[in-house]
Amino acid sequence: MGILEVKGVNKRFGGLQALGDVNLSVRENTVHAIIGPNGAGKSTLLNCLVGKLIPDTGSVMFDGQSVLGRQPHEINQMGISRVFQTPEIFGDLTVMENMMIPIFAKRDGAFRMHAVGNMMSEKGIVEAAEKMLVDMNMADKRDMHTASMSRGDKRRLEIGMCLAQEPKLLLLDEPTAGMARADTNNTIDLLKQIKEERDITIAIIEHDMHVVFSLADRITVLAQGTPLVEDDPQNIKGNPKVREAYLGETA
Amino acid sequence: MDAIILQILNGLDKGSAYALIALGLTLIFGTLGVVNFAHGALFMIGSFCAVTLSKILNLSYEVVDPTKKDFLGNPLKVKMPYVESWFGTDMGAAIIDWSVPLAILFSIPVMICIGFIMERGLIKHFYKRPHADQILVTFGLAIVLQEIIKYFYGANPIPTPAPAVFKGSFDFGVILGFDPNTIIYPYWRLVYFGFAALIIGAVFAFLQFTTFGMVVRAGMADRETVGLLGINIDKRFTIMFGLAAAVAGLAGVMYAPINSPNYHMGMDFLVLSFVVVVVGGMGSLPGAVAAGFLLGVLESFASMNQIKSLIPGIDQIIIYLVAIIILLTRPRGLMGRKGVMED
Amino acid sequence: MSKTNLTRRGVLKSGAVAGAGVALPTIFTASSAAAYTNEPTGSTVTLGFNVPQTGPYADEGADELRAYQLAVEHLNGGGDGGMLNTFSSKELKGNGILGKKVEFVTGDTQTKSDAARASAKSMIEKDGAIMITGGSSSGVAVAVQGLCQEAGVIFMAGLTHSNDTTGKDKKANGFRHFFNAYMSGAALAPVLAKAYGTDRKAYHLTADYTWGWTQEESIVAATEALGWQTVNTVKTPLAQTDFSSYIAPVLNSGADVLVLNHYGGNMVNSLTNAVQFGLREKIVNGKQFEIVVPLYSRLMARGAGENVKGIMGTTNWHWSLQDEGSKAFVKSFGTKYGFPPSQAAHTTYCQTLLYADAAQRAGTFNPCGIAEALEGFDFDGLGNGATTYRAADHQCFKDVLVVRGKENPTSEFDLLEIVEITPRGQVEYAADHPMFAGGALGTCNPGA
Amino acid sequence: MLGLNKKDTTLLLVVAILTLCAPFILNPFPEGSALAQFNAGYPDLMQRFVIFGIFAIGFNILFGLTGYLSFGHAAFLGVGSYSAVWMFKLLSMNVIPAIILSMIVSGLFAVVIGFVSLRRSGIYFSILTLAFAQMSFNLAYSVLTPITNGETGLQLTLNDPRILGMSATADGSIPVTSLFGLEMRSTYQMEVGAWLFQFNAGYYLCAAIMLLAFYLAIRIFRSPFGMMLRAVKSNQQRMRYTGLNPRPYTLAAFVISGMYAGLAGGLMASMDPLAGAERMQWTASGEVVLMTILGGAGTLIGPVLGAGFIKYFENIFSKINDNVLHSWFSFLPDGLEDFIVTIVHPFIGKGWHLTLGILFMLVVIFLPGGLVEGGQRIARLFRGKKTANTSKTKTEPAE
Repeated sequence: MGILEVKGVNKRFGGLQALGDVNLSVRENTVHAIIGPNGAGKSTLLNCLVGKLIPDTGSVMFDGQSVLGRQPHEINQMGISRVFQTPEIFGDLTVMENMMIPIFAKRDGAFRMHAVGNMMSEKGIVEAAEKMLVDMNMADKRDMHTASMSRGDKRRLEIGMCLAQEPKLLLLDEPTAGMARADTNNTIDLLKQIKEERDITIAIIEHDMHVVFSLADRITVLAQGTPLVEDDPQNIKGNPKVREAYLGETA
Repeated sequence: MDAIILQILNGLDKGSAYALIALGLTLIFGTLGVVNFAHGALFMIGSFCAVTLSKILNLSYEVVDPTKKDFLGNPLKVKMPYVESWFGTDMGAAIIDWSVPLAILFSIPVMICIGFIMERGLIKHFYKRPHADQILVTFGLAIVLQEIIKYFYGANPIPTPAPAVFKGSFDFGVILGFDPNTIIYPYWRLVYFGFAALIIGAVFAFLQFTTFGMVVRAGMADRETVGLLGINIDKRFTIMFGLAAAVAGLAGVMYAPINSPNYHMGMDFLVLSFVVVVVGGMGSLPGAVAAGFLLGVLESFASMNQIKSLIPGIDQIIIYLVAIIILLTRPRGLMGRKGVMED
Repeated sequence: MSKTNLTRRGVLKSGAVAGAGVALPTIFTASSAAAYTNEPTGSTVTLGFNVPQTGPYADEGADELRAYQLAVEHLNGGGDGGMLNTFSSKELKGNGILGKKVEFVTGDTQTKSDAARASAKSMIEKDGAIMITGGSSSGVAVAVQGLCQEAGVIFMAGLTHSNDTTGKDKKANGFRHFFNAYMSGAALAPVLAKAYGTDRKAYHLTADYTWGWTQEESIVAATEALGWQTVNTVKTPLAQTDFSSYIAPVLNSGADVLVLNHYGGNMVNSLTNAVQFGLREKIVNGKQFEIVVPLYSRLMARGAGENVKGIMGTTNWHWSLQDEGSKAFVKSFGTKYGFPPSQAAHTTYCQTLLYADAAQRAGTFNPCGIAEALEGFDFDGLGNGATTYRAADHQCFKDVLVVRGKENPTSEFDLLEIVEITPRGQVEYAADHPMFAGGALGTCNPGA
Repeated sequence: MLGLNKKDTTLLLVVAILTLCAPFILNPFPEGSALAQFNAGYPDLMQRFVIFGIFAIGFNILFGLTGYLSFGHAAFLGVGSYSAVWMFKLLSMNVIPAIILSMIVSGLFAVVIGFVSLRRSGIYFSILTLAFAQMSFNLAYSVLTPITNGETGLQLTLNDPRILGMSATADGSIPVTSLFGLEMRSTYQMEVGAWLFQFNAGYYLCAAIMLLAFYLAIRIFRSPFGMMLRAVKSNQQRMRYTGLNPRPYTLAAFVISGMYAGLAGGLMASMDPLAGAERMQWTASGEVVLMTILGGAGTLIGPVLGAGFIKYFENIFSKINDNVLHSWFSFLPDGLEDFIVTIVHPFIGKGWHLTLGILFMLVVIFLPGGLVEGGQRIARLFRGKKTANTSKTKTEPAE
């Protein structure tokens, strides 16, 4: 029984069948990659997991509870954090503030009226944020405004913000898309490090095979909205169906 | 029944003014991404083009008429327009009589010039600035423009009649088989409606069938991509601003006989036209036109006695009520696109 | 009252403590310093002219201001003296008021109650104005009148036509020279009956706010008393600019007279729209369709252009009046500014003179003394014949003009012709008339 | 001090000193001098400065922090005023219950309008708030006249019940607003040489409340709640995917700023017991937007500066007339004097709108951050390079 169980999920947009009978099981403390060619339904699937879309049929169970019909922030509070394709951070805020927000969210829930105390006097939160900055190797950027940072740094910060929530499941949506090679490698190293140091389950959608094969414990290949195959990385590499559907195309 | 037909006519006529103003506003917003609070002022300047032309045509020399006295008891100085002395009394009077339609020709170059100057001199520096800044600077500009007009023309409305041919009203009721005088409608308002339809049609045709229009439409859909294609968007934007100014100006010129122009008429229309644009959906030209007519018709219905007696004060709030209902049921107005002006 | 209410700048002007360096904070009490708000102690007295300088009534405000300046000039002995020469009271000598030179400050009401009160307050608190006058709407007049009552200065209302100003909102410190909606109705109805017959069906379009309602009530009452029927009364929003949807149903309603209870921009637009619809060419119930505008303003009539031709209404005063007072005023105003004065100008000019005269007669600037001098004051020579300021409600009673849009104007100022000068007896009413009930004058407040 | 860091404490102290000494600062020119026209130290205007300051501070909590641009905030000010005047009519002339009621009623009003309007964002939100406010204004002016007294505005009369007070004073006038017997209009006057300084009880009440409101705004800005509001402005998507629900945060900000507006309205009515419908018109809502942006949206002191700037213009420039001009320039030769008066004439008196419009444009064009940015630039000129470095790494929004 995995921590995330997707069963029989269908999603149509008008005449287009975006997802057809998707079954997926992500086991705890693994890195599970979902790959597939463009238009395979990867993003649609991801959006069904985080509450942005609601599947037409099927169930999505996380940690024994259904996520369907819940708002994104409720699903997040259940323990799913999401990293976006283009880094989504608070551009007008400083790095430190960015890091504090998820920790507040973890402690106080979706809404709490905290209108008089000074945020910098919240001892536990300031310390936790500073620790996470050190972990992310960003302590020197503590007071920078994030708008001026490089894309790699933004990605690093976003991942740090997600980790700060100590999620049970971390969803990564093409975390290296549009990155320079050096940034990509840095990100891979960071993710490897996270995988080793923390008890965390990661589901990753990725286009870049280099990234996938460096990280994944398990891979699901999606084609035309349906899972083609689910297996270990080694087996996927050799699978002719996958080659035909996907790798062949890029080769 | 006849009352309903009458109010639909009224609504279409009111709606055509709303639609024309909203059209220009949307053109500017859709292409340039600028929220132009000075658009109402452009409408007002259009009306004052009509006033100005009529003043120019009425430029006079004075002839003393000893048989009459002025208010101080001195001999009266009768004004004789130069136009009448150049073209003869009849011809001159006819030219003066037709000053509003003539003002269309006069206003187009004037408005395009004003549009160009505004865009090159001011608006262009605000493309990258936040919407709040755009609102503030164009609002400031609107105040300045209307105060300039007030300085020269005073605060009172200035009568600007339509040609005598269009006086009176047309009896629709008779055509439709009702009694005479049940459905009458002024000729000039019918002209206005036709004129508005013509302008709206022309703008749409221009955008639809010319390459220039295609680029602009593409730019409205996706500015960055068109910019990447190496097409000189800047120049086209300037032209679009001039066009939008001309549309607003023409709407104003033709409106002058309906309500005597005054310097704050732009502000009166501004809020309304914003509501129209938003109800139609930011950035959608058909949406703006549709919303203009919709709100015009609903406003007319709300002013019917039968409805007013059911809901007192409904005509005071109908526009805003409709706006609220539409925005709550259709998140982006009637035909708005996602992600426009939502941040 | 132990402490001062508003400022008393006049005291400072005496300069008694000036030069003493840092004086200790002084608490002025009513007995020790001034007898009333802004008591003038120097050689000048300051009047506050509060008129709309921005917004739709700015032109009327400008005309009011011209008249005020003219009045100040005459009071100080300049110019040709204008109506000072025709005024029945001969107290004013052209040497200011009570020997003090008249100065003035101006403010902008913006035709908003709030802004009007703010500018009136600033004139009282900062500039030491001893009286406030002006304005161009009833809302402003009532709001500022209330303020002047509290502050303890005299208020001479400008253009305000609502019954409420001297009805339910009357105040002891406020006086109105302008006529009111009741008087319009009383003067207009008989003329209408004479011109259009007593068997008429009227349709009212009324601006949906206090003034509009009182005017509608007054006209309906006056016309129905003479046999007219009222088919319908429809309220129109203040912000309305296009009245077509209100006018279109009129013909079909069986009405043969349209009464437009609108003022200012509303009036210009509704009249223009009604004429556009060709209402005046129609024959209904076998009679020529007629339009009536009960309250005329010449400045605004200009905005409606040719559409006013033949339309009847009332006005407070018109420059074509041939009495000596009007002629003198038109002459000095016309000579100075080059065009004839409006009724707004006439009203404000008269009020300034009346205030000055009352102060002169009372021998003091104390608002209570002035109010006493004005109450029940009978005079003549200011353009409307024999006139009385009634003590019971501070309303002025004088002849009312019924006018009609002129068919062949000789100039842009020559828009109205006088149909009848309704004698004052015909428009008078009891102070406790139901249309004016509900308020109390209170007692005069000198502010200290 | 007071739970603020050093910088904020300094700011608060500076503002406190400025407001307390306003009667001196705003009256720099001796009475009777030509420049006395520019004095603003009289009670009514000083009250307006701080009251509109409160209004703008509250507006800035919504707009400056969350970025939600409300075009209908004047409705709350109007509702606050009406509630306060009704309190004076029905209960007593004490300002405390009036102010409390005005905050409660406008808060409730804000809950309703906010709940509906905040379902949309961006310009759609702006238009929704505008629509609500315009509906309130139109109805208040016409159909709701029994409650609002329409065109004239709600005023006190001699017939009001005032169950805890008196309907009329012994000498037959309407009683005046007071704070436990201290009349709001009572004024102490101090003469120093040719200067006259006025210390008005109402002003000091407003000023004290404004300082409190300002202090509270600083606390909100620096609080976790304030950070969340800035997060709303910055990235709502990220917020939702961080387990935070933006809606209650924005609604809370909306209600707080609505209550600030109601407080301002209540104070206005307490200083001058009249509530006019024009207070709710869209132009009044637009005015507070202008104040905030002109002063510097998102900064602490900006909105107060903007409010002062606009009110100063409205009340001082509109009162300059040609006579005043002539007296200023009378030292010049006649021809030149007339020439200068002619040049300046369009910009003063009835032309004050023109001047204001031009100034808006100049400020927006050259000082995108509003007057605060202007101040910062001047300060930078004096302090030179040092500030340039620190400004880059500042952790908190500029003051």
